[in-house]
Amino acid sequence: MTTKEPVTEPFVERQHGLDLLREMLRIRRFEEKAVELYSIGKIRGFLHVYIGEEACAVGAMRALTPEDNIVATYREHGQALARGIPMGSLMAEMFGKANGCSHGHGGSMHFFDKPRRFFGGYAIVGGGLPIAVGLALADKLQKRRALTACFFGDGAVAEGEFHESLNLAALWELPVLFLCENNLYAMGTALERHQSQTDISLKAQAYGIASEAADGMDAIAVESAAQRAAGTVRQTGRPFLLELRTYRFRAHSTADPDLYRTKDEIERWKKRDPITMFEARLREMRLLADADLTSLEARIGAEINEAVALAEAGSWEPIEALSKDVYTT
Amino acid sequence: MTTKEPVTEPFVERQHGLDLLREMLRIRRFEEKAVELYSIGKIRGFLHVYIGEEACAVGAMRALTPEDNIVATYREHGQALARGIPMGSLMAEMFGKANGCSHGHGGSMHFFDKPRRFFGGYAIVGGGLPIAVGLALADKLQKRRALTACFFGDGAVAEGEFHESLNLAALWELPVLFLCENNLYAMGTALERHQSQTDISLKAQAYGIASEAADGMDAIAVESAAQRAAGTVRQTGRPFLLELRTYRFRAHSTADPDLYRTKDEIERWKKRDPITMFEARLREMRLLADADLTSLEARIGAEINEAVALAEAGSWEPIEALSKDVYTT
Amino acid sequence: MQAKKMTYREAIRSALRLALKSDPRVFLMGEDVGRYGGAFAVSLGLLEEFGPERIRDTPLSESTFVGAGIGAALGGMRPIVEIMTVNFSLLALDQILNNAATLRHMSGGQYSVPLVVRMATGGGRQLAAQHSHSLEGWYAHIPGIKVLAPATVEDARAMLLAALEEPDPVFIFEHATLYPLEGEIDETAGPVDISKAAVRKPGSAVTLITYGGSLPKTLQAAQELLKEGIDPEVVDLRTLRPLDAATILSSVKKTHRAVVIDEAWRTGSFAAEISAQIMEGAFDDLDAPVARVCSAEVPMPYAKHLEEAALPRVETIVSAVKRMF
Amino acid sequence: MQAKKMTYREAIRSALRLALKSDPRVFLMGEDVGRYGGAFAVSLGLLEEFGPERIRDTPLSESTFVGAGIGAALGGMRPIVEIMTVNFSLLALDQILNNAATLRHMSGGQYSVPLVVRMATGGGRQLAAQHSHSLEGWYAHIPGIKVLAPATVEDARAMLLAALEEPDPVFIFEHATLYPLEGEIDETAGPVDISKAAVRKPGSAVTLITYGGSLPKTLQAAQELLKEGIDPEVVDLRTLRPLDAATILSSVKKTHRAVVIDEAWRTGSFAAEISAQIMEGAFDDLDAPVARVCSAEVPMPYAKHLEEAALPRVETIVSAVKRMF
Ligand SMILES: Cc1ncc(C[n+]2csc(CCOP(=O)(O)OP(=O)(O)O)c2C)c(N)n1
Ligand SMILES: Cc1ncc(C[n+]2csc(CCOP(=O)(O)OP(=O)(O)O)c2C)c(N)n1
Ligand SMILES: [Mg+2]
Ligand SMILES: [Mg+2]
Repeated sequence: MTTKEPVTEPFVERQHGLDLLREMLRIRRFEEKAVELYSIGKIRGFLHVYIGEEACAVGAMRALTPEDNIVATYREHGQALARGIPMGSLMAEMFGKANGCSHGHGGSMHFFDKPRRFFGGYAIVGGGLPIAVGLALADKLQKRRALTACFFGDGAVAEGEFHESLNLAALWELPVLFLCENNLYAMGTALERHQSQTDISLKAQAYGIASEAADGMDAIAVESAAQRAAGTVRQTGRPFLLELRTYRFRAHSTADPDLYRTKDEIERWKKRDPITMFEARLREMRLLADADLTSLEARIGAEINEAVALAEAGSWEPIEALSKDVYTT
Repeated sequence: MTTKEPVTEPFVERQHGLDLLREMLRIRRFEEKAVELYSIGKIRGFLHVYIGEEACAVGAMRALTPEDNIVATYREHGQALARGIPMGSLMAEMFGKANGCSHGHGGSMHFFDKPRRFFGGYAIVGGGLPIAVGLALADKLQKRRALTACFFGDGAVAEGEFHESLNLAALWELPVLFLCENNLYAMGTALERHQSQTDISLKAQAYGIASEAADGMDAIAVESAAQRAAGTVRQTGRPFLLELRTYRFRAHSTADPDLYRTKDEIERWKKRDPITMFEARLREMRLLADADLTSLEARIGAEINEAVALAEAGSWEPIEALSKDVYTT
Repeated sequence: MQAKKMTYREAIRSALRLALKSDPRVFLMGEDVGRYGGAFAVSLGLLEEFGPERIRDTPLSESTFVGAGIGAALGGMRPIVEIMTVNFSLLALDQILNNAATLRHMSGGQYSVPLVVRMATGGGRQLAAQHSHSLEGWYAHIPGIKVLAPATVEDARAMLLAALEEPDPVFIFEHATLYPLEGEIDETAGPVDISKAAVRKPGSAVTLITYGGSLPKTLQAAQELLKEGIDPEVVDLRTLRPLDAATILSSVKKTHRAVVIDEAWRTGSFAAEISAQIMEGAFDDLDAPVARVCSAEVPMPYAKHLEEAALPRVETIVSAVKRMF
Repeated sequence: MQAKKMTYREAIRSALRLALKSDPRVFLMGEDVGRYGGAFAVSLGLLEEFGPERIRDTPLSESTFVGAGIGAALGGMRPIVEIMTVNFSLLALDQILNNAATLRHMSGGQYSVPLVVRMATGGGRQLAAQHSHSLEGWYAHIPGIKVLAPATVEDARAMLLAALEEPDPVFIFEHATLYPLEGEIDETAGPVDISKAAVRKPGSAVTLITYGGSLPKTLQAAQELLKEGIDPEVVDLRTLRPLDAATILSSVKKTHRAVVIDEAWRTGSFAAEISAQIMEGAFDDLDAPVARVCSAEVPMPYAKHLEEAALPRVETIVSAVKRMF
């Protein structure tokens, strides 16, 4: 079904709420640190931060099991952390160190982690969707009971591979959970300037795929929508398109002057900051006290410091190893 | 709107009926001759015949003006003839002669005719759609009052370019008449084995494009649907998707053993032969007498003989001219 | 040794059947590989024998079914993807260059992509400008993949078996004019060593270097030249990437002359790479500059006489060689 | 002559503005060329100056907006299409090779495609394996198109103006590291002759042949070599297709030695073509085999030290030259 308006959800019990908050905060603080480290040249290349969108990865990831596969984009710090890849190996990767999750070969855009079935951040927009379809096909053929979660942005919806992949996944009845993080912009191009039909979840009908749209600024809404969606995929073995309506608070990347949207618009959205909103709700419900938050921040701060220390301590891959992993043999 | 069931149409007056019949017969006889000439090696390469689908090109072409642009596929003999490209220049092209419509460079799959704004037969499936979008963009920017008719098959609907082109045409409000000749097969792959959602006209909704489906075996139904569709495009300046439901009586190409469908299925469809059905209707209505048909066939026979003679008489491009048209300068 | 007469097409099918029988992870997907039997009838009968789960007809979605092949390989399968022809492979080139070829290195060695992609290549059938490309040279430029071009019935079978033992993506280019080629082969034979080029005809006067669809023409040219007292050695590259430079160089060091025959357009052809490597590895042994016989730099015309004029021919090979003496 | 200081980026913008002002058929389309101002800020301000009809932001649909550029050219316009980077151009390669490059020949000369496509190319910015390609050599293989690679601020402007006078498709490769490059140029100057390579530094000992992003490195290497008493001539190809072989050969005939510097992966690089053409055209003039300095054959790693190790560098150019003496 397609719901244009986000479904509103009953609220949660304490531990659950604190877990969601902690995961969102870990991402927020990690990326704030990354931006700082980028500015002093410790991190290079492209850096696409997820700040403002944390509820999407955190909420969605809770619907997945360790057996499920994940395909992400170049804006994947959030997905990687929410999936449980140690912060240190991510930070080391962004430093380009050998102890990074991709041995320094990938950087911010290309996190990989085999033990956690994290099949990578893909930097060609739309390029991850066919990979996800193939992973799901492999599972189906091997009778593995797992689904493949495929993250992509609203901009990817315009690419031909979106169309081809949804058709193939539906045609072959493959367990793919398509997760569209619709932050209303593809770089500087607003949704209404790249989509003739701006309701992305509605596009699923063209493939006979079930879909839903959820409030991507609300971790609880995302989580329960993801639970429903993942449930459907597991039950039916068919794909599902879940659109998460969210917003990017920072520029597209460290290279983006952000000229294409008004400060107003950004400020309006910041009023819906997934973390502060969620904090407020927890407080209202008396599920969160100042002390909790302080200790939470403290623990996260410590984790980040360790991560940076680990990255700093990491060694560089020897130059002789340059061509090591081009071929397996 | 989307109509799953073909709209039935009021019938026509005599001259109109005879014109439609003549155009369909011209295509049928032309291709029967082409197949014969292929078997004796006069024509080579790929030969994709349109036999059974004649009502589509003939009906649709009547909704177009000389100012409109046409983009076709490798199965374009019907479109080329219905557009009024002289039979001789088409036959000569298939012979590979210098007097062919593409100077023997294109063959059966690549007919071009500038005076008639026939922008070519495209042999990469889906490859013509972006070209059509661009032609319509050029017209819009130049304030030319014309539309671009883009023919493609059901198989092309699976390609990413279908998705990208419909989105762009709708997004930029371009006058493209997308004409999908749905003959239920992409080579040997049946519609239900290549599309998860087999109602092609319905897919237009994903782009906010108006659409309709018509009976592609009925020239009158096609013509009036095309008139409605073209009218909408001219009025609104926006694209329209017209699905023509038809069937290919012959194999996909001269190389196809046609193993993937039953004789039964083919025979059932042949009962709906667009030409014999139409003849019968004309007779019922007393609009067609045996004499008319005999003279019609006679004139077409003569036209074909002249075309073959012209092709035979045509000269070969000199080998020195091989690299002549690679660059304009 | 069970000598058996079969065509190049049947030899590929024989390897496909063996792989499908012996490895449950193997499956074949591509446009019309099932019900149609394959555009070139390579997979004819396999759907009936192995069923629709393992012989999968795909929609026209090159980028996605190739990408799905990559994903399935990551997921533990051993996919064989058929792209109907190289002309359509451009639609999948992003998946090939940016994903298949990079994943192992980019992931720091965590993931391999054991994928085999087969496609028909080449011209000579009057299919005109959009259906006659020879782009295997482009593929040979890509680190992270291997590129094979079997030119004989035996290699058609044995090189596919070898490809299926590779842990990394392998691209096999089958020249469309070779499918009907007949030969006697051992159907019980296993894979061949794809790291080695093959000397198809020993000789002393000049080294003719070629691969795939140009091998028959080159061997014919060699016979013509013999009649005229020139005894050429013919080297079939077999594998374009990684290239067996050693075999090329040792032949050239013996003959002191080389002509490269390649159906691709001359400028930027793989023949240029061969020429450059001979320059780099055997410069002092050369009695004459390495020559290239390639296709004319034009989109392929439909007309027979024009297409013939555009492609390498026995006569053009022969005269290129004679110009060296 | 109105000498004006500007960057490579601004020089392109200057040509774009001139074209948009002087020819109503000209329009620019591509991802983020409008509101964002261009991924490399090349088109910054043009939307405000020329409006959304002529500065068109496109969706992420490379194949379709390039194809639409071809169609618009057929329809009488003079489109300039910006593909953000060469890495994404693979998605449009089918439209480029099968349509843009073939239409004129395939239609028997009835239609021309006056299209200009610009894209950033190259590595060196730690963007890793999917964002660091140098594929202009592939484009130079395609008959029916022209391929330009301006390496100076002056050429960035004048070669774009020249491209807009061509009746056929022209592809312009702008190395991303050149955009901030500064130079003094004549902003009133017209197009340059794109059929000619340029000798950027005359010399006598060896010919260094390069283009685009490798020119600055090569000129630096030339200075290093001078200090060591080796005086190289530096040839900037400027146009890869059609290639100005005459300029290359006359230089090599003078210096008797050549090194080709090309950021592409070595095997199948355009450098191989240059080497082959020198072999074919100046074999007897060579005192040493032509050498190539290219990128290591690996997907580009993110880590700075690894990327540097993979790319051609001043030191590697210098040592390649010294090995020749
Ligand atoms: C095929 C392709 N074209 C262009 C780009 C350049 N680019 C990188 S991100 C991006 C915008 C993508 O937007 P979206 O999919 O909404 O993801 P978001 O960045 O908003 O998370 C573009 C155009 C690319 N990486 N790949
Ligand atoms: C991109 C691409 N892939 C594959 C082919 C090979 N091929 C030629 S026609 C065809 C089927 C097309 O079916 P459809 O679009 O329905 O047109 P029809 O032949 O039925 O008129 C295929 C697969 C091609 N020409 N282009
Ligand atoms: Mg977005
Ligand atoms: Mg069809």
